[in-house]
Amino acid sequence: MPTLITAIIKRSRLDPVRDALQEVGAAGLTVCEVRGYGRQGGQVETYRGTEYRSDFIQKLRLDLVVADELVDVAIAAIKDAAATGKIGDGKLWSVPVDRVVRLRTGEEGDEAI
Amino acid sequence: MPTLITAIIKRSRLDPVRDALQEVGAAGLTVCEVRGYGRQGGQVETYRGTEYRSDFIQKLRLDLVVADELVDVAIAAIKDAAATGKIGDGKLWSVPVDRVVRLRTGEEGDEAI
Amino acid sequence: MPTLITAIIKRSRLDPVRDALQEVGAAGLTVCEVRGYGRQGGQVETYRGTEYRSDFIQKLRLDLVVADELVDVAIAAIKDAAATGKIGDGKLWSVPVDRVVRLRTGEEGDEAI
Amino acid sequence: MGPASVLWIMLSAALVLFMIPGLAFFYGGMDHGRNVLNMLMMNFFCVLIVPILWFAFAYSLSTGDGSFIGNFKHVFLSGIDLKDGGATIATVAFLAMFAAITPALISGSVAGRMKFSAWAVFVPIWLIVVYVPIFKWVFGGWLADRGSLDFAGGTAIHVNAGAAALAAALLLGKRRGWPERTHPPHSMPLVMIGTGILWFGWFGFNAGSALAINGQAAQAFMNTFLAAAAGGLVWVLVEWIRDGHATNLGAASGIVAGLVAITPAAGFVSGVAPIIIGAIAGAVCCYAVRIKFKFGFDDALDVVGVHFVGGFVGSLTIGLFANPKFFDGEFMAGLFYGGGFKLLFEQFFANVVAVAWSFPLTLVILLGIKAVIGIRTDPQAEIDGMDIVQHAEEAYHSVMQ
Amino acid sequence: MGPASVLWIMLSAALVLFMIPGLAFFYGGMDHGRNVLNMLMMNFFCVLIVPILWFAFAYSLSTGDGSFIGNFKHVFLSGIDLKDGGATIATVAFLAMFAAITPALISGSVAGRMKFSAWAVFVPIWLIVVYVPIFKWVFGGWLADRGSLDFAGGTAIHVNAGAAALAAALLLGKRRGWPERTHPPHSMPLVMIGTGILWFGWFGFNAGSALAINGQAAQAFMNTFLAAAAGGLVWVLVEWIRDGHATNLGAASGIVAGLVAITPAAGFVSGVAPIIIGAIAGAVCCYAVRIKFKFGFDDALDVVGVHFVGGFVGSLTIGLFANPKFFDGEFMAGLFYGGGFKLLFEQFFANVVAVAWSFPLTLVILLGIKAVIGIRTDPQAEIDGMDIVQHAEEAYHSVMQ
Amino acid sequence: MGPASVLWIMLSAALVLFMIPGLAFFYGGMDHGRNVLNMLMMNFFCVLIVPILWFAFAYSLSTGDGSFIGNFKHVFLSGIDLKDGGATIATVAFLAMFAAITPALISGSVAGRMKFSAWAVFVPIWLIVVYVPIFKWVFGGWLADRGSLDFAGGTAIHVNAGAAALAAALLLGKRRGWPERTHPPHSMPLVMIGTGILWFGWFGFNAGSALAINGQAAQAFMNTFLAAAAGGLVWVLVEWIRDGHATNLGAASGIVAGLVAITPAAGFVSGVAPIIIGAIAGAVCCYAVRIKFKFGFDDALDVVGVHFVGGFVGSLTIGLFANPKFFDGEFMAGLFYGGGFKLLFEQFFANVVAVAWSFPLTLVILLGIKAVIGIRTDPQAEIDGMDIVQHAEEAYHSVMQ
Ligand SMILES: Nc1ncnc2c1ncn2[C@@H]1O[C@H](COP(=O)(O)OP(=O)(O)O)[C@@H](O)[C@H]1O
Ligand SMILES: Nc1ncnc2c1ncn2[C@@H]1O[C@H](COP(=O)(O)OP(=O)(O)O)[C@@H](O)[C@H]1O
Ligand SMILES: Nc1ncnc2c1ncn2[C@@H]1O[C@H](COP(=O)(O)OP(=O)(O)O)[C@@H](O)[C@H]1O
Repeated sequence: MPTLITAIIKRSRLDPVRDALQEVGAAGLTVCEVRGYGRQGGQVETYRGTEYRSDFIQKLRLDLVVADELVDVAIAAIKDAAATGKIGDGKLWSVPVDRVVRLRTGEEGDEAI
Repeated sequence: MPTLITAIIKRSRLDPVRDALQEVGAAGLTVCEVRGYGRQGGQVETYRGTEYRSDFIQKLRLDLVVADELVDVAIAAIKDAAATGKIGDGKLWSVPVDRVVRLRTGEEGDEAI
Repeated sequence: MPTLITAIIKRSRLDPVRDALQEVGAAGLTVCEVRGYGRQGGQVETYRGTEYRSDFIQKLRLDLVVADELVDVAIAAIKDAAATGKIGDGKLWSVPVDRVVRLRTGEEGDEAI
Repeated sequence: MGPASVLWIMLSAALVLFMIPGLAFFYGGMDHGRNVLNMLMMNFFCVLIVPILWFAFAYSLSTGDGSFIGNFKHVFLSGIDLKDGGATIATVAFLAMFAAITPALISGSVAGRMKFSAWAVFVPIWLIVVYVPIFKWVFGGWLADRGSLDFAGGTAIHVNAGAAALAAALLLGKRRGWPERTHPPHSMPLVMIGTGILWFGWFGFNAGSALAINGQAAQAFMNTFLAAAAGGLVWVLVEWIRDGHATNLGAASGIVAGLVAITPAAGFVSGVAPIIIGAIAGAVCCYAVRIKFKFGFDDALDVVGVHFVGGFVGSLTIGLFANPKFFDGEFMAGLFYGGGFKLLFEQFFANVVAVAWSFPLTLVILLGIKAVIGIRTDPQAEIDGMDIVQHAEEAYHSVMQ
Repeated sequence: MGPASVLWIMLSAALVLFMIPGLAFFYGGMDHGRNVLNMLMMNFFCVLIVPILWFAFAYSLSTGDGSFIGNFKHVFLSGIDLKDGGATIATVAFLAMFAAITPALISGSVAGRMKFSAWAVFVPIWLIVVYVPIFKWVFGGWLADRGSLDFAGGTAIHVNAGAAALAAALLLGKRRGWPERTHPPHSMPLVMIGTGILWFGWFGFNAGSALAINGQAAQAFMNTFLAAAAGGLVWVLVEWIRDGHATNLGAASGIVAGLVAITPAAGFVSGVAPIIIGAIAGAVCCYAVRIKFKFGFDDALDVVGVHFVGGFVGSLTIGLFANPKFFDGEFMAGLFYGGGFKLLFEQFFANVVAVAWSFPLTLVILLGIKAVIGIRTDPQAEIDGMDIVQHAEEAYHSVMQ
Repeated sequence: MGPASVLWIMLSAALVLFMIPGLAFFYGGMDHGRNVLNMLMMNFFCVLIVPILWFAFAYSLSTGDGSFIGNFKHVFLSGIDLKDGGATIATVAFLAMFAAITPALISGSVAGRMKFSAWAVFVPIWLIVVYVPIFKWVFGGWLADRGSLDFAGGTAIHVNAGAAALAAALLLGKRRGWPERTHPPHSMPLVMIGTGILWFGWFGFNAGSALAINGQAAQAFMNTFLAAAAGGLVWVLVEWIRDGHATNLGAASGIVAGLVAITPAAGFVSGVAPIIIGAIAGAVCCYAVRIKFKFGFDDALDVVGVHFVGGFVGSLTIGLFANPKFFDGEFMAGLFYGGGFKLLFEQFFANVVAVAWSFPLTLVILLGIKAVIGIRTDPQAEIDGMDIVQHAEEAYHSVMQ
């Protein structure tokens, strides 16, 4: 059964993560600009001399559906490429998927990924 | 059990897909601007005479929770309305959902959709 | 097993919801600007004297992974904080999650949340 | 001509040049975010090609003794020197800006579907075939001789460009999804930046058309100011009463409508007339922008509703308000100043002539271009965006890129 | 008056007009993305309604022999002709721009919560009741007769508008969530576009106030330039030392603070004085923008901290630096130029008078409007955005629309 | 000097000031969305610090009898009064704007990686060490005495700044990811706003350099207009033919290239020459912006490709087209006007001298700053964005904030 992997990563890690995924054969993915709230805390900005904390930090969200056998390697690849070791590197979670369809052809399942 | 259908579609297919979904009775949905990476490859742009490939193509992400009995028709409706037959039409996947809540009323399950 | 809660809320309810979640101990979350289509209908705008309906209303999408024991309180907290009682307050759904990883450390499961 | 007048003409030329980016932002902000660069490019292109043509021969063709067309005496500005302290050179530059902005006005009606190559061919041909003759007739030819008045280009510029815009919109056909789908402005701040620049530059456009610094220039300045304010105010009030909301786009559109309407009249009217002219234009154009829905032509950014209608209305009002006594001028008086209907008729006639020349010839030019290279983009450009398909660039790039 | 002077006044009028969109972008960029159009509209509205009133009777009321108020001799500009080569007409237009921008300044303090209908009623009433008398006193009435100086509107414009802004902020109350939540500028580039236009236009504002092209105009130009630079530089340095960062908004605010402060002094000081004045304004305003947190009034975009404080400080510095010898002028000398404390006192007195007139009357006007139609939007507008609720439009539309 | 000339110089000064925000938007739009404020700040900073220095002593050092350097006679503008009707004061302000924009030009090459503190130190030092001497030599020193010509700053400004930009790019090194990753402009509309302002302001830059209102000013105006149009047109045509697309950035770049190239020549050439000069610049610069890829120096926004190359080319063309007869002027004739190769050589020589002074001294200054406080930001700033790390602010804030 294919699995949906969702990863929240730092803005600057997109290219390495994409390259790493490509290498392990998980080429398709969808990216979205998001803002994250977590231990990292916000970033401090100033506004006319008043400091304030912008609570939500820019992150990227990656969604990719991968075939069952690729899940572990894909997760490992993301982990390696996304980690900088500093707080705020992000989270990853995976969810099993019922159906996957390629809209162009109607193919389903692993074919569709 | 309700199901979450996520579809990545071309920017220009939003109106047809929404209409098709409405026809089959799946009226609520949430849209998000995303960028996709897949077989389609990127689009070629120029910057002061230098061509470069913008790897990520603008797509829309649709999320809709539908009642069990609607899943197949909804997917079929999306498939029909989103497909142009050209590469890059996008993907669709579905995930079973534990709970659905309408925040306004607290209704749960199929009532909440 | 951790659960992924996704909530679509009104733009103005972000701060209350975040505060409510923090109080129940669900501190991490990821936010995304989305547009929603539902019973609320669109908002009416004018363009050179022509009224038109902008079908999709700005909403925020919150994704948070929470440990099993927190799911119910987290959902209750969101429900309380997001509801204004007016149409368009939004939806919430939850999906069980296979794996969660903190990218920085590689921790998995509840540790990673 | 004194140095202050030379300065004024030069400065006015710079102000009119600045209007072209202003127009580009006004239009570009109103257009869809994936077509904005195409819109900007259509406008900027005018100010790249037209100056060269103007210098080469269009200026010469637009001036001189003839009643219908000029001559080739000043091709490449030959025969023009600096002995007059730069007055002629400054005037040539000033007029070049007018020539550049006129085709730019048309771009608003063809937004979102015209091939850029077709536009690039259209502009120079249209300039020579349509603009140059009308300019000559109105500012120093047979229409002027009959007594019709056009201070800064109501007939020669706005009505002319508006008629051409109608022809182009008809020939190009509707955009995909029009009129069912409304395309709201992708960036209203950009529209307002354009509006601010346009108003600022229009002082050069109108007051500069006195071609000297004198009382007429000052009155034209005042008129430009008052008409724009009145146009914006009335448009906003109409909206407020009719729709329940006063909008920014309404204010901007009304300002432009007022400016368009006062353009032909700026150096001929005085007192409360500019306010009346601006107010009429604001009210009329506020309704005229809906005509396109009635008749089903996709004049995307309302060149017809604002420039054609506003220019025509403004031009007619000269027939009512022209006040030669105030200016100590030798032009006919309007109806309200004891001149009878004569001027009103000439105003009407001159504009009809401009339309009768501009509309069919624009059709012919575009049909010719259509036959050779086509005028409409392939449908994919309308879907993916004119910017990426036609210019291989996108207006905005996010952090992901 | 020579043609060059007429030209200079006209040009300055155009520059001041251009400042109004500039101010709109400066404020609009700082405001939240869902309130930006409301901000723009409040500013543009001033330049739609004020010119009409100015033409109709406000100009006439602001000028003439009286010491307290003008008369109705020039209503609808009657009696004004072009025999002076346009000098009077140009001056009327120039002054109209001042009248338009002054209420616009106030809009910054009421951002994000004032009913647009209330604003639309407030502007004309405030213009007549508050602006016109103060203008008359300062520029040709009893305050001027006492010897107080205001070159381009420190007292009549900035202190006046700043006092009104304070009154308005107090009466309207705080925005939802203020001061716990900071609303950072939705578009700093828009703020900087506004800043650039403001600085550019301010040359017309200040140097144009010489109402002629002469040495005083040139020195006012130079002073405007130096004070803005010094204001921006000092604000940025204070930030850098205090907060560890030099910000764009700091540079922009300091430039504006310097410009505000030099406005009353521009034609009276010379040498290093403009730099000192600008520097003082930069430093003082950089701290003054925090007062609102201390006293808990929600002056949203710091009209008080920048215009009131900057204008007051600038006005007082005239009492120190006024240098009649340099200008060969007939005004009192400042303390440092042998004039003693007399001028300093008169400067203080004039500003106190302006505040004593502006602040309570603004309160009264707004209380009146509040009683009749209300002044604050319903809370939903603050949540959903002023733009959509009040104007039925949104500033930006994405590809989805 | 008549009042019209004083007015013209003042107005030109205001126009050149306006170019600095224009340049900031041109560069800032091209930069990444998380570095745009840093870009704006580098430009605005120049116009905060340079005026003060200019006033204090740099003006005095730049003028006077010496052949190599001025003197301290006019420090703090001492000895300058208003007896000449403001002519000198206006000229000092005009020249101050030139001094402010020259270092600003350099900022384009160091985009995205230079410490702002280093920039803040660099600008004043560079101004005194590099700009002031070259300015003196070119406009009233030994290079001018040899007969080389520079009307508005091709050698003194564009070639000078371009050489410094190359030095800075080499010393700073490449940005992270360059050249593998292309950073497309984050906002093309902002680039086009900058372009519009630049072209508008450049009329003051070039025509104002006549330092009087006369035939030469008018011809400089016309040349500025035609060269910009030709530059933009040719760049766009080259792109169209070569790449298959005409782009907005191409049009903007070509306009700027044409403007740069005509700058030194504006008051010396006439007829078709400006079109040829603009066209050459458009074509050459369109290819020159690729040199950096070949030689591997990260001149981020193409200061070398546009300003150095455009300025050099324009400066050389004076040696071909200089036409003293047309201007009734006392300068050498170019090759095509019977002057032989003498002027061409002097033009070449003057530019080589400028490079020989600017390039190594810029290196030395930056090496000094590097040794003391460092010149490159820490890598995190390149990742997280210069705006947040260096200025603690972000350019855009969304609804979430
Ligand atoms: N429980 C969660 N559910 C969803 N997203 C989360 C959760 N916790 C963190 N995130 C996302 O991951 C990002 C990084 O998390 P954070 O706690 O700041 O640091 P770390 O990655 O080191 O744990 C956050 O900005 C947020 O977008
Ligand atoms: N495995 C995947 N997981 C998530 N999204 C995907 C995946 N593969 C493709 N996509 C999304 O679908 C879009 C279209 O996919 P693509 O491979 O380009 O063409 P096609 O739709 O014809 O298969 C991509 O741009 C991306 O957004
Ligand atoms: N079935 C659904 N699937 C996904 N999102 C939905 C669904 N129904 C509604 N939504 C989201 O919730 C928002 C609010 O829903 P709506 O029907 O307008 O009102 P209410 O929240 O009162 O039910 C919508 O704008 C949309 O974003």
